[in-house]
Amino acid sequence: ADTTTVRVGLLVSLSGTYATVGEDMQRGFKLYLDTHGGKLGGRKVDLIVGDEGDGPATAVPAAQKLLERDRVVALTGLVGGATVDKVQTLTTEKKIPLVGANARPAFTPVGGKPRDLAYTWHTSYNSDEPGIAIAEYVKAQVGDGEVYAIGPDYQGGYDELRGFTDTFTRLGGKLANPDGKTTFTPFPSTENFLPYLNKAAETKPKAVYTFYAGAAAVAFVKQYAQSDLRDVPLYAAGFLTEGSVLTAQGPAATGIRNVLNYSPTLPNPTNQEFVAAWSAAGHTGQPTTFAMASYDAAAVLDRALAAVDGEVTGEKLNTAIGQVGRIVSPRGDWQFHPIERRPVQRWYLREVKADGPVLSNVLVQDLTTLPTT
Amino acid sequence: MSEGRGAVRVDAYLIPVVDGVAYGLLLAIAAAGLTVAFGAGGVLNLAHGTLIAAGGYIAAATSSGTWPSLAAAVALAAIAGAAGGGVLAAATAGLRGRGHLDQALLTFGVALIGGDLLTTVYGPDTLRPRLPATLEGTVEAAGHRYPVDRLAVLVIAVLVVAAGYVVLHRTRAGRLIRATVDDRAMVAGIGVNPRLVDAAVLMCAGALAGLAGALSTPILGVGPGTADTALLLSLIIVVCGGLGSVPGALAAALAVGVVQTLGVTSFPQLAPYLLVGAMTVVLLVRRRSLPGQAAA
Amino acid sequence: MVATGLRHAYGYLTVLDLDTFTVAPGDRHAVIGPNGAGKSTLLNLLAGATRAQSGAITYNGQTITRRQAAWRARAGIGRTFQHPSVYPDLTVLDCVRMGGWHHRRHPERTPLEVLDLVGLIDHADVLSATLPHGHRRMLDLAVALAGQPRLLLLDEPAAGLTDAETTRLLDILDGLPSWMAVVLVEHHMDVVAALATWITVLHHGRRLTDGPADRVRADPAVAALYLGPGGDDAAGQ
Amino acid sequence: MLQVSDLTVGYHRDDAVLREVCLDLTAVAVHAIVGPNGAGKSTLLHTLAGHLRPTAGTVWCEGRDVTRWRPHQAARTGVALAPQGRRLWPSLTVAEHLTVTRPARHRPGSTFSVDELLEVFPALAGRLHHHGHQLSGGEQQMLTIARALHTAPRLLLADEPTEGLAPTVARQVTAVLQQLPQRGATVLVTLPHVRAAAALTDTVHVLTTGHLSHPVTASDGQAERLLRDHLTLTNPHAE
Amino acid sequence: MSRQAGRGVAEALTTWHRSGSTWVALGVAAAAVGVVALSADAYLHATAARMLPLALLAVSVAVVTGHAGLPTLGQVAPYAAGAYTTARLALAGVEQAAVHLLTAAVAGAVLAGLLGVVLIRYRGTVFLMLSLGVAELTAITAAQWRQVSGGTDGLAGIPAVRLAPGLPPLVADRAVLLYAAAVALCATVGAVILLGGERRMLLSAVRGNEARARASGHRVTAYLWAVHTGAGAIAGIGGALLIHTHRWITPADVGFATAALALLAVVIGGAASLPGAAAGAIAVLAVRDVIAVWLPGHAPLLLGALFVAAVYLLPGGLTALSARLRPPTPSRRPNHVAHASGSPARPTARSTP
Ligand SMILES: Nc1ncnc2c1ncn2[C@@H]1O[C@H](COP(=O)(O)OP(=O)(O)OP(=O)(O)O)[C@@H](O)[C@H]1O
Ligand SMILES: Nc1ncnc2c1ncn2[C@@H]1O[C@H](COP(=O)(O)OP(=O)(O)OP(=O)(O)O)[C@@H](O)[C@H]1O
Ligand SMILES: [Mg+2]
Ligand SMILES: [Mg+2]
Repeated sequence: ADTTTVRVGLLVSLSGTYATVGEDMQRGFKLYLDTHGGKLGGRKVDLIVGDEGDGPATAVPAAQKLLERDRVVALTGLVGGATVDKVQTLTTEKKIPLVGANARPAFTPVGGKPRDLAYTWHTSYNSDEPGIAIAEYVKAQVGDGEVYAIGPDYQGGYDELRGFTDTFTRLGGKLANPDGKTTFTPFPSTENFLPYLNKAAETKPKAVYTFYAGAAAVAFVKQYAQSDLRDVPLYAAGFLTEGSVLTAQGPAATGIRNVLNYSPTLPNPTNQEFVAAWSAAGHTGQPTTFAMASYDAAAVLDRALAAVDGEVTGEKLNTAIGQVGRIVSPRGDWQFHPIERRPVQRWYLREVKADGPVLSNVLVQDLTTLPTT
Repeated sequence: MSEGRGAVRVDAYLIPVVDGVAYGLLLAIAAAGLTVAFGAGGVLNLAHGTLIAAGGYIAAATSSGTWPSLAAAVALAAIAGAAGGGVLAAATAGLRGRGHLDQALLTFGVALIGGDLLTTVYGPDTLRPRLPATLEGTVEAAGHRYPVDRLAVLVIAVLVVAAGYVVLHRTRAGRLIRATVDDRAMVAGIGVNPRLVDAAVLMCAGALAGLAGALSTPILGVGPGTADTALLLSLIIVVCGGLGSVPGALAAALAVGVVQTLGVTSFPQLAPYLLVGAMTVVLLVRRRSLPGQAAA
Repeated sequence: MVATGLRHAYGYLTVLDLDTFTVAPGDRHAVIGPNGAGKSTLLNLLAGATRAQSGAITYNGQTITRRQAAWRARAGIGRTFQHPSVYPDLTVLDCVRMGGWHHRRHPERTPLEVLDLVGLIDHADVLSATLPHGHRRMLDLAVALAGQPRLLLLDEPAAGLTDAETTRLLDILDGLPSWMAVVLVEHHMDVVAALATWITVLHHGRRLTDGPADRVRADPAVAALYLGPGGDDAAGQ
Repeated sequence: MLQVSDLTVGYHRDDAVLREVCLDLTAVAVHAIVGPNGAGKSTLLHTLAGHLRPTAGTVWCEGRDVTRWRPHQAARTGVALAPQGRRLWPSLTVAEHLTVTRPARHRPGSTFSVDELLEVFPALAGRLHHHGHQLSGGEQQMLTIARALHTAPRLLLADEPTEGLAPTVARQVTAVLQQLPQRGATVLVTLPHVRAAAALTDTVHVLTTGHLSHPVTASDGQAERLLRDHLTLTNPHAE
Repeated sequence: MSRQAGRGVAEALTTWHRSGSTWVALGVAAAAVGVVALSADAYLHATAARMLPLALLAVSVAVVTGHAGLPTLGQVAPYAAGAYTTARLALAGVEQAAVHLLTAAVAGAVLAGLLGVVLIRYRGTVFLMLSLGVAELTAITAAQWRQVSGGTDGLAGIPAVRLAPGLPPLVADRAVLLYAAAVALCATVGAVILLGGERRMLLSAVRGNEARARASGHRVTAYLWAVHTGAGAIAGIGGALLIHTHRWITPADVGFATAALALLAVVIGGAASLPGAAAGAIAVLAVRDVIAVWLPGHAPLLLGALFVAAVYLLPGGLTALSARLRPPTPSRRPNHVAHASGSPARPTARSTP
């Protein structure tokens, strides 16, 4: 067989609610390929893109096509948690490594037995990590004041918010929400947040913590600035102001402090190259964590494929991925957690500031490294 | 002390209600086009949401924070909507007498195509037009802030609804529209070309949809999801309000608005169910005295 | 069948207010009155198409006021509609089949025989939607007859019929078994004359008068209100 | 106002309902058509009003060939149809029925004001705010005629106008139809039998299964004879 | 006498013609499945199998929409009931196909029956919107009732079904396809038989003129309720197939989008024809899941094109295609001259949104 080219499947949302994220991830991956002569591990890459759409209903057929028609040796991308949850069972059956570059769900055990994660990797993070990372900082800021927690009513929202509230309360913080439970807003149907925000204002919180993404993020930030909460500091998981939503939010977003594993203003050289290449490729705005994680997924495959000799099979590639070791990345170097199979990485506090003409998530300080080994 | 608490309690309901009314009126504008097309004109136009989205995108692309650009945005959106309505009129003209389901199939197809084109042209991001500074701001009312843009929409909505009521219920045009739905042949029999009525209805509906898009985008933004949400809410409002009745639609819109504000905050755990639940209840209890629903 | 204290109003407008209305087996009972007097409403109440707002209806000594139209039909109350009303998507024959559904095992007359009786046998296979008006009226009657009613409610069966069809109608109605009760709403006085033994005159939903056919038709009040100067003959269209 | 020559109409290509029908409506008068059920009376009227396309033959209107005109064009030139079986607008009230239709002022025509119409049909006066489907059968029939009259027709096509009307009202309608010629309007009315026609006009056409006779005088037995002949040779049950 | 005999024959012929085409369609379907199964391409098998649950859902929608005359989006409720029951059974270690299908059918029928009690009293637009409410509530409940449904992410890795206790689980794509096709065909055939002959006539009468039917003693409400409930059973079986072919489920699979696809598939197929509905569903999925993968990101565009094309090229739906090849049957009343119709309200009153 032909050992000089490999087929890689990239499954991202190109239509539907998450198309923006999908676009970014595709750009990130392609950017790595273009900056590395279209090769990964010395092999020409035949990249086959599939549309994840709005969720498993469209994603699984596409994944099946990539796996069974195109016989890819690795599958990467995947925007939605539900999608990863379903596709993961396919890739595991087919013994093809899945290198997820965005959401990583909890992989709840089915029928009592835990899920087999031998072929599942992520270059991103667990949905609850942003919250865990920022909780201590917020606690320090509010002292013994209370924090109001609000988020979207779906699995991603639960994880993101749980990460914060659990850690925050463990550190002795108190939630301003009545009955001390996070407020969840119907998703994606909620587009009018004003009533929630005014309600929240009545609890006189010292700060607000939230997580939204996409259209909801735009509406939330804009209406936050119009609500009684306007002067209350807003902390958030970085997606609230990540990427294109920031331009839509405009000035209303300035001053929001948020946490993420990446900021385009990170000083390390790899990042500077990355950002330069990004704008050189003619993409508007600054690179996002989505693009960066996908870029890293390419890097992982690059190193792993280099380690495979002869014909590339799913098994060989998977073992190789297990041994890639340290990855040099725009977010700062990281490596896979031996059991968790996701990056052990630093988390950063960022603030939305005018950076020249455009708004940007400017690095404020390092927070912590997660997951702790 | 006790007085203070009293004040709090009043606000606790006052502000959400005000907001509910404003939001409801916003929805009323969104539904206005569908009331004309489906409620009065009998065309089940599932492309309504897409027309709204189109209006929104156009407004977002045109309005640059100055008053003239805002005016231009609104006008352009309405015109584009009317054009879209014209296309739909041409498309559905051949389907007369083939029942609502075929219309649904066609307009849904058009909606999908239109949606795809919109995202191809404007990209998948959520857009929001820049407004003149005065509109972006907020006003103080009873110790609370309230966004100016919503107040503006509130006013416009009242105008649109009033106009709609007069036209549909008080003018010959309105009667012709309803008559055409009931029995086209007899409308032709009094010297009016029913096809003209259809075209006029759909173009007005389209213009209203475009306008609605332009007005709601500054507040809610416009993105790939906009069309579906707008269509669903509009359908609920039009049907709950009783097909073809402007006062009914207005009442329904306000109800939805209040449910979506006061309701969701008062019963957070029920929030997901409230809207659809409310609609179901309304439909179940309301007497089926709609024209066209009358027992034969 | 006995109906007492029947009252029906649409909003503030009372369209029927009748102390008693009685039909006995074998009756040929005509109900006449100006347009809008409440005749069809009366039939609808008796047949159960509309629920009586007040009053009681007993049928074979059994109270059926709250019974559904379908139940009453199965109990032997058949009817025709003022606006001849058939199943548009069915052939004429199938329409009659539908009418005789509950007797399909052992019918007194097969559907085809019924069609023969009303003279539509040649149209048995045409879609009933395409029937001309007059024929649709006859078909409506056929459907009602196929149900083998014991009480037959007819709403203007002769309207829009030609002389020939009218004669046929009269033949059919004459031929009905003597135990069958018939309530006939009609504006054609010659039909009423030929058939009715008893006439009730409604006006604004109330009984203006009732009595044996010839006496009522002679009644000057009725003539003034309903027949007009010309008397019966001119009313023949 | 209309002139019909060799008109052939059918609902599907193979069988024609009307065959080579000729009819001259130029004389401003009341023309009556009688014929058995299914003869094609309604079909003829619907064709003249433009609701049906003839398969052959021509319709002339003041020298213009209007065979293929559409219903609204027919209506604008002054042809009004009061169809059989009502056809009201359920979602319009009686009052709206009479206001949505416009008497066209610009042309001579038998203009009836709403008040006049309510005089002719007092029953409607009490029902102005009822919807089309909330009327009694007879009231619907009245409204159908009233609606047609309100368009100030020059040619009124009335399909069995007295069906379902109480004798008094029926007589009133007859009277109105008889007035129309004085108001400059032609009337073409279909009736189920000759007696009714005789009450209206002296010349009737007999339509038997698609064939239209020449005008005959209603009073002498001619028309009856035509009909009876036809009946006896079609279905023996008649007598 | 002879006249009647002749008519008898004519009738027999027409009825045979009507149902005949249905059987032909079913035969073609079976053949198609056979061909697919014979090919060596596992991807093809998996794809085909994945289409069958929606096809069955569409059949059940066609029963309610086409035969009862009630356009519905609500059949996803029994569909969901069937699916989650099956999933829970499988996760609890019960893996026999027969058990799954039976319980799913019962669950679907029961739920549809309960909903029917309320819904059946409404018609036209109001019914449609109520059924839309049902669809939305189904999805919301599925998302909220986490211990059963696994929340918004749903359930994954559901164990495969077994035909009988001894046998190995059905994992091979071809086996799954054959099994699913067999179930779907049986269910459809059952429905076709149950809705054939006199019952068909009965329902079309009820659709055409309810007042008349009641006046002839027909229990209209009871008929409609029975149809609705039966359709629920079919939807339930469809739900079971969803689990058997996918082995995962999310609330989105039982929500409005699915309901809409099913209803539109029915329109494409030609409302009253059950095989047509199934074919319509397969056409829709083929466009969305097979053709669209060659044009990533533009599935909506293609789907829309399909719908528009269907409206213009197939008036009356796929099944009308075969009808138009046949000699013309007595034509319907041309709509420009509705003077033959029932009450004046009729032209709009019965027309369904
Ligand atoms: N929509 C239709 N489709 C097919 N055939 C039709 C249609 N309407 C009427 N016909 C046929 O045309 C012929 C004439 O019908 P038409 O209604 O004109 O008769 P008519 O003279 O008006 O009868 P009536 O006195 O009962 O009203 C009838 O044989 C009828 O079957
Ligand atoms: N749905 C309704 N809503 C309101 N009023 C109604 C309704 N149906 C009938 N009416 C009124 O009730 C009255 C009686 O109607 P009904 O049909 O019984 O009269 P009728 O005696 O049959 O007259 P006709 O001889 O014209 O048929 C009429 O004046 C009519 O206006
Ligand atoms: Mg009556
Ligand atoms: Mg006629």
